[in-house]
Amino acid sequence: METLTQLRDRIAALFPAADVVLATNPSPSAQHALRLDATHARAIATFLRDDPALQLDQCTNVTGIDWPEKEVVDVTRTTVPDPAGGAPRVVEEKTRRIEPGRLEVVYHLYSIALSHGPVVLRLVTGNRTDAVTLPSLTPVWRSAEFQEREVYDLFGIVFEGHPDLRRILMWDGFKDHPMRRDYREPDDYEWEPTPHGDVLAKAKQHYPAPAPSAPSTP
Amino acid sequence: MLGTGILQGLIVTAKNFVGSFHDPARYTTLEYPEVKPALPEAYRNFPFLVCDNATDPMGTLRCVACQICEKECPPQCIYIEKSRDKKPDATGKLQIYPAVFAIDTSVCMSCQICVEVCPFDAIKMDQVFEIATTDRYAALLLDRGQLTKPNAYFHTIHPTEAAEVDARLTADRQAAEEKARAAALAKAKTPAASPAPAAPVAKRDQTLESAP
Amino acid sequence: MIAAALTPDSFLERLPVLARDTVTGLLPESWCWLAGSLLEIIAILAGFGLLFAYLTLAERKILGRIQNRPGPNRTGWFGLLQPFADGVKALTKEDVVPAGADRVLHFLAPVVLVAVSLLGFAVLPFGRHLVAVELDTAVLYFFAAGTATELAVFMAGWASHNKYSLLAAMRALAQLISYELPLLLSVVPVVLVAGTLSTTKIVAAQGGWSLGFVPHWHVFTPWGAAGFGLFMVAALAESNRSPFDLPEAESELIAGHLTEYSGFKYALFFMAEYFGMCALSGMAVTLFLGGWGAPSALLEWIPSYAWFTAKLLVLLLGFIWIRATLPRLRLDQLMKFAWKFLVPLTLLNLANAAGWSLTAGWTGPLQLVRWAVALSLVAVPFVVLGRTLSAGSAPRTYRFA
Amino acid sequence: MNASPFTNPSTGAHVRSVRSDLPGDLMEVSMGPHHPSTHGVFRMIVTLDGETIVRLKPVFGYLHRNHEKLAENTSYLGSMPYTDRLDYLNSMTNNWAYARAVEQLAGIAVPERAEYVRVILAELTRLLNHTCLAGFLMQDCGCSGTPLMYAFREREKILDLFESLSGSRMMCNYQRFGGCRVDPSADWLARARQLVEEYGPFLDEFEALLTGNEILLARTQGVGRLSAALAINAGVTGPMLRATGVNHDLRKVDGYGVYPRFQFRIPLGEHGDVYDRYMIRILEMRESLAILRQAFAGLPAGPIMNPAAKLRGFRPKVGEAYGRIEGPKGEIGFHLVSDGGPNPWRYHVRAPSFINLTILEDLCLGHTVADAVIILGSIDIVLGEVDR
Repeated sequence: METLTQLRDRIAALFPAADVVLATNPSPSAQHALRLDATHARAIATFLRDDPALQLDQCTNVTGIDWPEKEVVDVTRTTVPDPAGGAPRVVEEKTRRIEPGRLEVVYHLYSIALSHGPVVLRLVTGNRTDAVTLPSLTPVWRSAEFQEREVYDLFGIVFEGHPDLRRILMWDGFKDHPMRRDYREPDDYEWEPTPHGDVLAKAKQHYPAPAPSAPSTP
Repeated sequence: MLGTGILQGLIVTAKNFVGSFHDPARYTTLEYPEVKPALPEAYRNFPFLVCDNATDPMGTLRCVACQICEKECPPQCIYIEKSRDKKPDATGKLQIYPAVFAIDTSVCMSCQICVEVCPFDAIKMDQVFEIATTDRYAALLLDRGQLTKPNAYFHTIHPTEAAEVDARLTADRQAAEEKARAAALAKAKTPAASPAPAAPVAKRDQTLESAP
Repeated sequence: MIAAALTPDSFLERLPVLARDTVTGLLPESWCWLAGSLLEIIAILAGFGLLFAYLTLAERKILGRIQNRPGPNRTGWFGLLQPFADGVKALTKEDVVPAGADRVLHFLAPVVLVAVSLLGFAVLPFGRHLVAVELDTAVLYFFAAGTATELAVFMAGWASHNKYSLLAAMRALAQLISYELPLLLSVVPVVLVAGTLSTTKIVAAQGGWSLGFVPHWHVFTPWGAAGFGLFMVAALAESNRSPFDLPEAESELIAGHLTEYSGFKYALFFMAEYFGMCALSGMAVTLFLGGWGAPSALLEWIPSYAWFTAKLLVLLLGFIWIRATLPRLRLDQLMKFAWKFLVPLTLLNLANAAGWSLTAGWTGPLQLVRWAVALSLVAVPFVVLGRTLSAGSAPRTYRFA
Repeated sequence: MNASPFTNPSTGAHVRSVRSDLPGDLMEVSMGPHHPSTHGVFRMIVTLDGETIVRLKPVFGYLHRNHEKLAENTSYLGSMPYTDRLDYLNSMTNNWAYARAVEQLAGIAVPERAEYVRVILAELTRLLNHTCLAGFLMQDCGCSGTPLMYAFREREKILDLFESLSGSRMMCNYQRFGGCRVDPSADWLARARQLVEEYGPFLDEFEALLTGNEILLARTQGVGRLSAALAINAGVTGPMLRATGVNHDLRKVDGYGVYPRFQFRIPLGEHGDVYDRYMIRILEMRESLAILRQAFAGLPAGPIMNPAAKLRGFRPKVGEAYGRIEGPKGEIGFHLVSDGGPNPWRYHVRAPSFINLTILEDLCLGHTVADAVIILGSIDIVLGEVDR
């Protein structure tokens, strides 16, 4: 199989308008990824599936990742020559910027026909609140059907073009998306005398103290 | 075909019917409360705390309340409070001990990770499995007193592991003594009085305050 | 004493009749018939009630042993009190009737089922002198009474107001009606050969031995053996037993028409199933296995009802054994099996029996021809129909990579 | 007027999960979550025309405990016992898949002896799972427990082995990053070897009981056919995929662990029906026995754990990894994203049971209720893994 860089170049040549970025993976697994833009994702996915040199016919794994808003400190070092003629000074300039929150979907593609893989695709939403729509790849790989439903259920990413986008693991009336990092579970625990103080406190708060056994005077 | 497959199946069931009367490989049932299965040595159920001396369990606890197991416990079923004072451990060194050590066995999933991460061989897996109670709240929350069992008991349930642990601990102790002796020799000029180990204070077992 | 016991009509043989006569003898003449009938009814109810109780235990024990486990063994010695414990449990359980159920039909269904399944016992000759009702058209009566069980099963399924029960009711109707036909058709050759519809006369027709040890039972003729097999298969289906237990298919329909029944009503269904099984097995014994007849003249000193019971138990054991082994058929396969396999075979068997009775006079080498023709009339259609029925399904060989 | 029990108290809307207003003769039945053959708390909303299925929607999540969220709040090691509880029949392979993903993420080498032991345990697990499945499938076909009991009798023997090695029958928690927790003793290996020798005769007997049974052939052949193209596209893996004739076994394709050293064959089906799925598993068990014999013969001496692997304070570097192995039910994979912390930033399980269910409706359409039950049985699901 060609390298991911070659693949990226080939896709860029075929889809000039598409924005395909190589996302490197620093871990020893070296499973690098291609980040696609939402508008061309399905066309590129179809190409990956049907291209005779790739034949990525199996989309094994689909999952979401939540990247909440994060403060990043960028350190820029500039060397300032000392006007007095001494050694140049190194000025460290720290800029704080807010990395915007986003949701990401990861697809792991393999080829059964040619026994190679994985090719990892990533799609990123605009933010975590209102721009959470991504194209569904279920029309390309049927295996994404339940997995995209799961990502929708747990992360709240809306897949456009999915044939049956409903909650799958949580019940229909459930409101939140529990796999988001900022999800807080409701404190309606069944009361149990665990030694863990905060659970206990929560439970006490939720279940008021039992009414006194003596009848209260009016 | 034509019923031969069915006949073959009937022969197999007949063979098993007869076999169940004479072949122990076929009839494997144990009549449980009367006949108990022999537990393999590796069998694990719920954790217990090891103490070195059965007569003074609280005074000879190996646990030093380092809280590693509490942190590593996947379902977070261990609850430890450190003591304010110190007591000598098996090597005679003054150590903190757990003032409160509770395991919620209704949460514990018997994974043995607490045993693996414990650097002091203080917590081990028990083999008692008949632990049903009628009170699923308080009775399943085991406190320090209920959890502590002597090293001799550990030897009866996991003999191999216990022997290894004892050997290791003895080696450690000897190494510590060697070191202390070496240190004492180095400081030969000043005859150091050996630190008298404080007498183990018998502590009243602090049971957890159970919520209403 | 021994000599007396060896005669066919010994004291032991007449013991049940004598016991009845002793009791009725105490009463005025005009009450005798009524009291005698009541006694017979009580005897049948008690006998088969006890048989039902211990059959459930035997089934669980045998299934257990076949599956390499002990079966119930905690209640009483070897679990012998288990049926009574079950009875107490069934009686003390809450009787749940679903909100949308037809309460009257829901109540009636098990009652009707048990009542109807008991009717058949009236005409079974349990021994030389033991038949409750001596009917000239006993065989006809037996199957007519048995047919009513379908109605009860459908009532149960319909009245429960449960979709699984409804599916089961539809399955039960289709299955029971389809299997009535082969069941009846497999009996017709016996009636044809014996020339009577009376069960006692059919048993009498099977009396006697060739060479002193080969009894003249119908099962030892080619058409009789085939008829017996066909009858038993149809009986399995009629009594909703595995592999034809589609109406109460546990893995598909939860409990089918029994889904919404609990407590003693549920026990009644069970009782009816076992009564039906016993009645059909008793009929098979009567029609094909020589009824209460002993297999050899030397064994005649054992009372006839003991022989009947022994034969009955062997057949019931067969039911249990089959249940322990076989998977269940699907509804369309069940239908196909009835209409494309059993019905043609029973019809051919009828012709076979007719030919057999026409050639009764053949002797010497002709006897061999008679046997050969009759046997081939059984074997050839079995193979041909069996092959067409199972066309397309065969064990496969697999390739490896 | 009193509120009907079918009315939602907060909204007043009529609560119904199963429709009763279907046109014509159609009937909607909710099979499960309380149904004897749904292998747990699985539910199928089935629309029936008579007994023929015209629509089937699987509903699950009744056993959902957000395993992935738990893992994100636990250390890498702490998730290991949770993986036991995914597919609770196959804890050893779940452990291995997770360990493999972490080993890829952190670049941990595994000693050779540990690799062999892992193969031995994985193949024993495969035997265990396929034996159970055969028993369950026969139970779904309407056998009165007999094949299931035989299957469980043998399964118990494997579980006894697991118990005496790992301390627990089903929740083994045995594999570690960079090896295995305990070194199997010579005595244990001898017992395992004896079990392998006795397993062949058991399989012979099990096959004699049912494989040639006419009723079973009629019930399973031609039922629930799956085409190879759909199987690949729908991500179906494991014996389900191989029953359609696709030669895809990760033990060969990825060649992970020490599998390339063993000689074994991959049985392939042709029709992709229930019978093929059943038989492929039976044949796979025989191949597993061959692997086990070779593994016992080639088991090297040496350490069982990589001494460099850390048990406590394990913090892999930033990055991510997808590790997969061929579990008994199909490809079991773990996708891990590390932000450098002690807990995984993202931990995802690629559950074979879950994804194999995608094509359940396609398999069941046009068949009857009785077939749906055995089709579901032949997919081989464990709800602990489906719902996670």
